[in-house]
Amino acid sequence: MLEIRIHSRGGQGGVTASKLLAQAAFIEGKQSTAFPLYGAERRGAPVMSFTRISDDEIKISSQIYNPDIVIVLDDSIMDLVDVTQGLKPGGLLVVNTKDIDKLPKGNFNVATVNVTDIALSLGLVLSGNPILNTPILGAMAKLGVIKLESALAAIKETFDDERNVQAAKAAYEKVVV
Amino acid sequence: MAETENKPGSTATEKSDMPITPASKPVNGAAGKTGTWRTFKPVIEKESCKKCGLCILYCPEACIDKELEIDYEYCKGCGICANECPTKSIKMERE
Amino acid sequence: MLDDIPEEEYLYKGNTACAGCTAMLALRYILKAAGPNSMIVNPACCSTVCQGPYPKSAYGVPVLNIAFAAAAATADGIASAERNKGKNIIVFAGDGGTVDIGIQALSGAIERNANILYVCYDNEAYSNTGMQKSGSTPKGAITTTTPTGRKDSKKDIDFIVMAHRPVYMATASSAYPKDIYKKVQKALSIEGTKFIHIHCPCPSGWRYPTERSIELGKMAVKTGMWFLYEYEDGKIKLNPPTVAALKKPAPIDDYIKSQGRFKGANIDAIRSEVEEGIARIKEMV
Amino acid sequence: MKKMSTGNQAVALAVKESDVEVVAAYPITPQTEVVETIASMVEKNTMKCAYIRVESEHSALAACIGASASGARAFTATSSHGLLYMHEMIHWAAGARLPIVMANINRAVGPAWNIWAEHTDALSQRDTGWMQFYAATVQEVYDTVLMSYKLAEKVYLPAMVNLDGFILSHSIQPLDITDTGDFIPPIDMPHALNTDDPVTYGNLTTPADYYKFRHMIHTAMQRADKEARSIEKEFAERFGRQYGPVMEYRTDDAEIVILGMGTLARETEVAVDLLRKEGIKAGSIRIRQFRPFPKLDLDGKKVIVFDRDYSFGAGGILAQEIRMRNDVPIYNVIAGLGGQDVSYNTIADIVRKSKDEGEFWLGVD
Repeated sequence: MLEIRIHSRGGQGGVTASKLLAQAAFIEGKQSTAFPLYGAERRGAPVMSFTRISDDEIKISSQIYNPDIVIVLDDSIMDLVDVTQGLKPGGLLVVNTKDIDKLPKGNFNVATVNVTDIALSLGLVLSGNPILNTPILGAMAKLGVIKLESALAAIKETFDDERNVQAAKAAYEKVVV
Repeated sequence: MAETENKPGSTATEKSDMPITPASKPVNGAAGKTGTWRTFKPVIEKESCKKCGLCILYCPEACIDKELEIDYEYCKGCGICANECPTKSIKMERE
Repeated sequence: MLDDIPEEEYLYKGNTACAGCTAMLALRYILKAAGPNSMIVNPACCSTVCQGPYPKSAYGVPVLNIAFAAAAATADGIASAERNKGKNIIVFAGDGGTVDIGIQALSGAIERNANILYVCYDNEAYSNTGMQKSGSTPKGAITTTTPTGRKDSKKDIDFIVMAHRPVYMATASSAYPKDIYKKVQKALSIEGTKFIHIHCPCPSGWRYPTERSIELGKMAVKTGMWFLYEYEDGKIKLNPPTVAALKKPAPIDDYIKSQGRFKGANIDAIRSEVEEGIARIKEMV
Repeated sequence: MKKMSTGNQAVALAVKESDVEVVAAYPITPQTEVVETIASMVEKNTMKCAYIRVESEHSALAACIGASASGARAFTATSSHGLLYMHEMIHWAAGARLPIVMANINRAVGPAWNIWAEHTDALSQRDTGWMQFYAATVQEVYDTVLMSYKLAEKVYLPAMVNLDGFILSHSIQPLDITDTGDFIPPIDMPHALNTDDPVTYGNLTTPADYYKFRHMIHTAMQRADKEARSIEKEFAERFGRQYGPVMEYRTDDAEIVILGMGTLARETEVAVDLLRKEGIKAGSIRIRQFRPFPKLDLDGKKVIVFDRDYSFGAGGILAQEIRMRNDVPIYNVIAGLGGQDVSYNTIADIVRKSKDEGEFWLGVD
């Protein structure tokens, strides 16, 4: 089973990203589930959401304490939260950042992608927030978590705006490992 | 069971002649013969009566019919008819 | 003899109501106007008992008894079902169930313009439970929970209802049964939430002899203690007895002195309350 | 058709599939997505029903009672305080023998304000005459709503379908949106309001008769237990998904059985696998049907009951229910209150350290 934990701020689309990942895996015929750790948070507060992907039935609905992958949609969260806590040795940390020097180091791999720039360049903005969930899906496809076509299919099923697909494709190309 | 099935609210599966929830049929005398509640009974003097119908109109029990016959089985003896009669043709008599 | 009012009775004889009960008189004419294609929703109130106990009922149309606060919403539920389109769904509720505990559901139903007729028969107290003060109890009246007479003023449910801008609203009195009949007929011809508020003198609670029920109902109108009017298209139209009463209101003294519930009451205080009420309704017209 | 769905959306889709005529509901976290999804389907004309946007939960169930009393299929959904605000009407619906189905998204009760999962809300309605089911997957939520309508309309008792707030209501999982065809027959209510037969319902009923009606609710509940089994059997034959009053896992040779309800009890199966690898003969029983309460065979086994609820001055509610019918010592674990996260690792650890009898509060003891 692959366990993914996403750190974001309320309004950035972390919860939707977790669901899009699960949906893409579902399209590939896998078992998947996704859920947010809801607080009574409003926009801007740190939020965690989780995705589990497996070939077998998933019976677990508790939070993910030892993720295989951690996604950070907002690098400023790293000042508040130890995002790599519990990350499995040899796991993967994916961060939306333009400041590669800021990244934590440890027994895990790191990938970066600036999905904020991708969203802004395409004008993908909702209520003042750049939309990060659809481009990050493209990045996850590049990193082999899901296939690009299933990522794009999940996005198309969820959103009408074609720019979301463009954003995912752009992020697919721009991931730095 | 046919009778059971016809009962409002009853079901064949209940195997009972009772409905499954209190279901009551409309009848005169839901509270029994309410005429027994009376201390005084209204009596219409047909001679002076102008047949204006106000007693019929105001009877809360609908106990006076269009022939001005009073249903003493159910009349509770409130006396509204006597009080409202413009020709004072209804007298309240001690039972 | 009753003009064009049908002879059919849907209120059966021998019900459990007290002798001289004007709520049953009002219901008699509501049902005559509504006819057999009607259903009654009945929250806790005198009418709950008046039906008589299981397995008998004095009511000749289908009745759904429901909890105290729930009448308007329950009626909306019936009216909303596709299968009940074209049927008259009528709430028959007392003042406590309307003015106090049921006001939230009533407010919601009017806001949604639920296709129901809500009738509040108002005997100005919780009469069913032995005469406790309700929001509708007039100033000065003795009830078991205001044993020295009510000190504050009653809640004006009519103005509250009108603030919702219902499609039709009317006040009525059990002393004017033909007026009730007409208003119910008119209300049922209109789609949406209709509200009729009927003043119903209560011999047991107000402590007056049973035969005076109609007389006292008329006195309330003639003194300006109760108004008869209709509200439609955002306007109040006073009915003739109230037009006459507002020109020259009858003194309240007889009305007050006829009732045991006002024993020892300050008539001047009640009089100024009535005068204020008259001034308010005049402003609205 | 298979798609990813939240627990809440599954409720709404099952209500649509059940051809509900009247929905009356009031929004409350975490149930809101149920009413939003229904509202959206109604306004887009993909679902045909009257949708009453009531001003309170008391009115929500009152409106359902009105609709159901006139023979219409009715639905509402709520949670926590909303359920408690309905309490009076919850009794009324059962006493009036109305086959209303309600989804309750289990949530803790204040104070303090807490929007997360707990079962105390629904369990405090256990004595009302409603059937109660607790689902553990999105698919089970959907299937249980469908089966509940068929069952409720067979025995004329209302049914409450429970799902854990957020943990299940907001999780997305694969859902087979099954076209159930004629699985739920048209509603047949002999005690429906009918202008051709002017009957008064629920009028004053004296001590001479009242208890008879209560007894009929009792016998209907007993019948519901049998009917539920035959409905589950038909459902499995037609749609391939099998349910029962309890869902057992590796209990055949188990020396320890772990009981619970909802998502926690499903996660327990993962804990059971862990314990088995260590040589501990554990098994789990997930109580799916809480009312009518199922018969359990626990003799000779060590019994551990997880309660996501509590009755102050008494103990875990599920443990009490089991204790009442089974003469066995129980180790009662109070875990998951107000959304406290309980993982399979935690469950396994509690089982490893468990005593034969007693009470244990996770995070406190």
